[in-house]
Amino acid sequence: MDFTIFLIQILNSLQYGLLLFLVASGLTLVFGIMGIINLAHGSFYMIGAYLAFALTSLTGNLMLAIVLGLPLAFIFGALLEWLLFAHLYKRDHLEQVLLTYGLILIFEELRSLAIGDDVHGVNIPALFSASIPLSDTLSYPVYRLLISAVCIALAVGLWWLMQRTRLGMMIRAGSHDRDMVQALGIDINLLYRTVFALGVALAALAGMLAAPISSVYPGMGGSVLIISFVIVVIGGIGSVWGALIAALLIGFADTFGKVLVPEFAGLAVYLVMAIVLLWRPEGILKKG
Amino acid sequence: MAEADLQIRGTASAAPAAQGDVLLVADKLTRRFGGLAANQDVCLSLERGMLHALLGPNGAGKSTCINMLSGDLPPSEGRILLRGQDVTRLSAAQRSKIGIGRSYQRTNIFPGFTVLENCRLAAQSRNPRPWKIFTDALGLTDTLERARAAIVEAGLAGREQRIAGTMSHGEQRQLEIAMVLATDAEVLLLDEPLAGMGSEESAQMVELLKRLKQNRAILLVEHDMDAVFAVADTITVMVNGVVLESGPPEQIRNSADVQTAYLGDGHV
Amino acid sequence: AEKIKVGLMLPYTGTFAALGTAITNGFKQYVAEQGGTLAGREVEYFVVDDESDPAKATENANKLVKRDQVDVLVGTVHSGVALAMAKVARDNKTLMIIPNAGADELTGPLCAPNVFRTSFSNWQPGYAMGKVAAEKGHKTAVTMSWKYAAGDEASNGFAKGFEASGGKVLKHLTLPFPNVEFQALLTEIASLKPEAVYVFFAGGGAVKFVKDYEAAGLKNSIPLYSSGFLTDGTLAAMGGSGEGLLTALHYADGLENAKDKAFRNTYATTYKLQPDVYAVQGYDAAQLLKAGLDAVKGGKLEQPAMIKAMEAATIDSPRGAFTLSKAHNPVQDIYLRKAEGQENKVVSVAAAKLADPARGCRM
Amino acid sequence: MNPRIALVLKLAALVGLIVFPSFGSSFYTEMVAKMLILGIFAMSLDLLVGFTGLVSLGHAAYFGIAAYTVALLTPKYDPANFWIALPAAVLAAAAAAFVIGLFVLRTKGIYFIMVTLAFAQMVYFIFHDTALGGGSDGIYVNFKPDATIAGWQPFNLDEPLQLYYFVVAALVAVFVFLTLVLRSPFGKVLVGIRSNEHRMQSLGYATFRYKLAAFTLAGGLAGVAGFLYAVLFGFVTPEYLSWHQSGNVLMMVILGGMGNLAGAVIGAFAFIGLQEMFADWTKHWQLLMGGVIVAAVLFMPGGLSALPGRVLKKLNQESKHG
Amino acid sequence: MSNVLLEARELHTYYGSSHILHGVDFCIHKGETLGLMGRNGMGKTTLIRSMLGLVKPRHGTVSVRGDVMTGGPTHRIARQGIAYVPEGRGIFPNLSVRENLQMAARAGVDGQRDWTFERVMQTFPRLAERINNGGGQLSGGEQQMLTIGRALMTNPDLLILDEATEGLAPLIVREIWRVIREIRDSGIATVIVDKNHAAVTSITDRSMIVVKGQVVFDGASTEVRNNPELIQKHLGV
Ligand SMILES: Nc1ncnc2c1ncn2[C@@H]1O[C@H](COP(=O)(O)OP(=O)(O)OP(=O)(O)O)[C@@H](O)[C@H]1O
Ligand SMILES: Nc1ncnc2c1ncn2[C@@H]1O[C@H](COP(=O)(O)OP(=O)(O)OP(=O)(O)O)[C@@H](O)[C@H]1O
Ligand SMILES: [Mg+2]
Ligand SMILES: [Mg+2]
Repeated sequence: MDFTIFLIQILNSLQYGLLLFLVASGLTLVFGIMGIINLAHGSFYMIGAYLAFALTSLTGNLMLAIVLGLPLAFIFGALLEWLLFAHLYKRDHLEQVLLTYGLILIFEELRSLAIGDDVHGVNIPALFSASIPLSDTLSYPVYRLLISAVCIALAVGLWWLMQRTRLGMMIRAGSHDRDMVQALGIDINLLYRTVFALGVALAALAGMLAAPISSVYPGMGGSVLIISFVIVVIGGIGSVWGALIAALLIGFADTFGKVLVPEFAGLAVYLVMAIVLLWRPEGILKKG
Repeated sequence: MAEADLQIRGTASAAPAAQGDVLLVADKLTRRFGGLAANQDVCLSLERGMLHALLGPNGAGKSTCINMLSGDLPPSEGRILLRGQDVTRLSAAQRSKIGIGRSYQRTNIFPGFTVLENCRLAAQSRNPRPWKIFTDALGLTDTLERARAAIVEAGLAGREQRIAGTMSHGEQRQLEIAMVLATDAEVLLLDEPLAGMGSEESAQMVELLKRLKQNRAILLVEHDMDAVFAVADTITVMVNGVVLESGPPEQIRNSADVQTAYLGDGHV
Repeated sequence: AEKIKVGLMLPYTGTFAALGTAITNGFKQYVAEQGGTLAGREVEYFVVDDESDPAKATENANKLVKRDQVDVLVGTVHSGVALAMAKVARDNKTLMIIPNAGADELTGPLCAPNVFRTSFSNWQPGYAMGKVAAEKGHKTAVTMSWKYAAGDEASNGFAKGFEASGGKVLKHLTLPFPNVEFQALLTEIASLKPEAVYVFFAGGGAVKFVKDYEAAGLKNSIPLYSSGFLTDGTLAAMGGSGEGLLTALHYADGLENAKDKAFRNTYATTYKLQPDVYAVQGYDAAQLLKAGLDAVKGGKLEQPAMIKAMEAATIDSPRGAFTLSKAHNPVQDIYLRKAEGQENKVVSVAAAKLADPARGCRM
Repeated sequence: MNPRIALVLKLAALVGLIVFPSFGSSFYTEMVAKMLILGIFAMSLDLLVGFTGLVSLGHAAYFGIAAYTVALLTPKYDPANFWIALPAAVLAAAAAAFVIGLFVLRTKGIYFIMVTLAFAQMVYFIFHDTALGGGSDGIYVNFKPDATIAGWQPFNLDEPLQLYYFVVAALVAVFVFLTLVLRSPFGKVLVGIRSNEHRMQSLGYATFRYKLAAFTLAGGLAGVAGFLYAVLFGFVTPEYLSWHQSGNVLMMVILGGMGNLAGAVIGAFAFIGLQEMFADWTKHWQLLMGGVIVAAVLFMPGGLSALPGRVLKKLNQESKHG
Repeated sequence: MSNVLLEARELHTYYGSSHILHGVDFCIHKGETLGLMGRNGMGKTTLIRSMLGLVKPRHGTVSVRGDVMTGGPTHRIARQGIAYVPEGRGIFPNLSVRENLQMAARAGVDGQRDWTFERVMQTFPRLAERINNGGGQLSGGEQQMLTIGRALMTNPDLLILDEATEGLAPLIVREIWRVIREIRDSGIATVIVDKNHAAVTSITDRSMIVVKGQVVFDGASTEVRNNPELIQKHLGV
């Protein structure tokens, strides 16, 4: 591998890692910080992508679709929380696993009923459709760089929200002892509804942003789900930075795995996880 | 601090005849949390038949010390000897097996089980062949008996079938003690056993401690001074991770240092 | 005459749902054209959704064979599922017609007298494309696919065709199925600088790949070739990125033969949908079955006679007439097609009367 | 429930299973065999989830490893030796569980759920991506293992009926085995770990070893199920190890009621039964299935096996008030 | 508007099928200090939790400043200026000491901000030293201080202390009693559950004794103090 190519691969790794972080961020919030295990996270991603498709066909512009779609996803999340998740906080994680597993089936089937099983594409907004030449044959799409920028902004924003605001403190407190938070005069139900909805909105945002480059297809949520789990696990539950580092690590493992050991590329990601677990069973940056 | 250090060693070596009776020795235990030294060169020795009280203001490092002795926390430096054997590297489970039992400051029980099953599990840990997978656990009669006896001793008689988690705070504190008793440990490390108990139960517990110490070595951390002075044979006072003073109850009661640091003037 | 029980085991949910539906439509269209019967027999359908889940495949096939006791199994799309079905068919000596799954093995090492295929083997379009690429003067190529049997077989076919005509495949790149992050491998391609690239992708992955290939600037510098599945049913989703792509398949838009025209018209009016290659394969499965039934007239469904007739049949397919090889795989023309708008317009015949080598078939 | 009634019900169920083939067609016999195998699988998981408190979302890995072991041990044109294939399959599954256990048991809670999932996924990719077991298309078991020893054949798995009874026997054996284990001091320790692992340690139990033992045991028993499944269907695919399979078996455990061995079997029957029923009704059966799962979580804590008790209690309360 | 802050009438509370509170009446006025006594397991904590809506009483009413709010929601009850220090501590181990305090900060019902972060630090200097530590890493007594400090951060009109001195060293206990007096003098009402009866009766105006879920005594604390038999009979000393 010559040096320029090597550098480009590093760029690819970073960029892919950031893309993964985009999906994992909502999961970190809901799963790492609120302590809810949500297998349906991938479905929210899928719903986001289909929303982007449906709204872009309607409005003709992805940016507009996102502006419309985010509140929709948020409301959807709040509704779900109210209907289903609110009843589960005091129960076992196991029941959350089950519930969300059931939801995966339901969402996938509803998607099929509503939009069908075809593959759809979403166009990159004209504004960002340019490419930057990297070598004589290769160039880099501006849109991908844009996504990376959004990711970094998101990571900083999330970190700030969780660690620096009182809201963040309340959320973290709530994951530990809901009764006590209430006894301090905080409406934990409203708080959790909001945060859960935010998590859903983040997953949907990831789906919407990724729609133009990944296209929109049935089952797209499933593959994203597990890799997001791996990221949260490697990063350490509840840590935004941990998730970011983990996402980048996975980005590297996957990119170089494909190039250097294609036979085992599927395993590379999990090997990284195994090694991290040996070294730090609680993840790279575990929060108390 | 150096003096206190010497003093403890002094007691240990001054009575070589009692050597066999020294069960547990903490030798210059140090534990650091980041920059904070929660314990610094702490020396203690526990003898059979004696109750050694460990006092100190909140955050002095008493629980940390117990945690190191019980194996819940590895010490940063120092050694722990049980009957002369170095046990510093043993895990909590291993230490429990060879006779170090402890209770927790924050109640630590099996909330979903009955009181009896809580104690039965504690007693079962002394079962010589725990891996036999085809024997009926409830058929181990000596285990069951030991559990029942511990329940009675801790003042929970008649409540064997209560689900532990549904008992009041004070009752759970009693169960906490019953479980250590059921393990039949020779060395008892009790972290604030009286906390949360009512006055009546406290009084009973003091009587229990007096009986227990006859053939065991006990380390007692407790903020209830009446109780401490009623049962302690030796008292060590810690402040900010170091031993401030150690000696018989009278000496401690009258020590000016201890009064300013811990008891406050005019106490007792 | 006693009626014939047809077991349709196809995907009606999940990723391949649209394909399963098209195959069913094609099959039923032919039966309808015959007046609702096949060789004068009433057709009774037993339908099972295989969900493209190999873990349930044996059981689903058993449902049709043991519970419903169908005379013929028709299915399916997913190769893994088809392999499990074929085993059930062989174990129970049930006639089976495969209307899509392209695994080479099915008509290779695992061929059986009672198993037929009306679609293709993965090797076929790959081989044809390899030949064409070499004829276009390319000396070196890189192949790329998901790491699964179909991808490997197609790439293998391409390599055979390409190298037989003097080209050289520099490297076969793979990524785990269904991973769609292609950037690393696109970079790798750019660094290898081959004269041509051959890929095997389908569905959502195909759309993403073609878009990424263009976005990486490779579309203009290194020509991209593929089996037809890359652009079948995906051109709309690709936006403009697919325009002009060359692919090889046993069916194409604009074939302009009478049979095809008639087929398309009827299909479009019946189902309010444009037919595709899957519909054709389903249609031909029904034709093949009819050929077998013709041999036993109105009498008992004697398998040896049916098999013999089916082996000898010439199927008048919308794709152009074809016969079956010894291993029961179509011997057919593979077309070179070019993506124009939403269509894969036929350019030429890439390989005429191409037969799968059927390595390992002992029959 | 009254233990005596429970025993009578269990025996009645067993009798039902024994006479079933004389009534059901061969297809349904095979379906029941499948449910029984999944019942074994679910019981093995229940040992972890219901008793030890280890929620594994990757249990299909051990099931699949055993299935692949049979497939790989079966020559193309001959049957494998039963007396080698079964132990090999179970050992392979147990060994994998042991090794993976060394990693995953270092984690706890939510973490454990994810990590087991991820490791199972890793094993999935080993079979899916490498040439080892026929890749994504799977691999046939052309002949069922042969149990002949020294010319004598105690049973013939090629015979569907014998295979069925073999499965019934396996289920009973696993059930009895697990019941004994759970009654033993070892079993009590597992339940204690579920309740409060830290306290178990301070009581002198080396909990990691106990958990590892349980994990390995559960893996081995899942291997028994995997072996039978491969033998029954004669085909092995990576999907046997997929996370959906892990999710499904978890669902069976919960549906039946955690911490109840018979419940696990009931759960397997209910889950597959519902699936078959819905699939016959509509192609959108997943929607119904999802709905049932969601409803079960919300309205049926304790699962099916707790249902009679809850209904009785409700009735009691009402009669008291009335 | 009367000056009753929190009132309960005829409370019956069950855990599952076990009947814990058998018709308890309770009331506390503005600025009043009330001691709640009883042996282990008599229902003191249950009474408090029932009034706060943390357990739902099956019969009876709870009113806060005259509004009936039986069964919660807890956060609305707390918003009426009631702060709770639970037994066995309720700190958030995953938050630092600073965060534990900050998250609870709020102005009182009348907008008062008497208790600030700084004032809590002054009251519990030990906490100031451990300010960036995780809550879970504090010693038992430090956690207790943190819980009290956190309750004060909400600037309550009524402070409920359930075994607030458990696990505190004698010096600190005395300090806590001093703080409680200070709190009382500043007009904040307090409910104190503590096993140190002497301290409770000397600091409070009124005392209640609970036996098996029933109130057996409700009257002036001086009466309890001067009546050792009462203590002997119901509290067993
Ligand atoms: N895991 C930890 N990380 C950081 N600091 C810790 C940790 N555990 C304890 N500490 C600190 O070490 C000091 C000693 O704690 P320890 O629990 O031993 O006190 P203690 O003497 O038992 O006090 P108390 O009487 O209040 O229980 C405290 O200041 C505490 O904050
Ligand atoms: N969650 C629960 N489920 C069932 N019973 C409970 C539960 N919590 C408490 N109880 C029972 O209710 C009774 C009253 O308990 P409560 O905690 O109110 O007592 P308390 O007076 O506060 O005692 P203590 O001084 O020990 O804290 C006790 O008998 C206890 O066993
Ligand atoms: Mg302590
Ligand atoms: Mg209480």
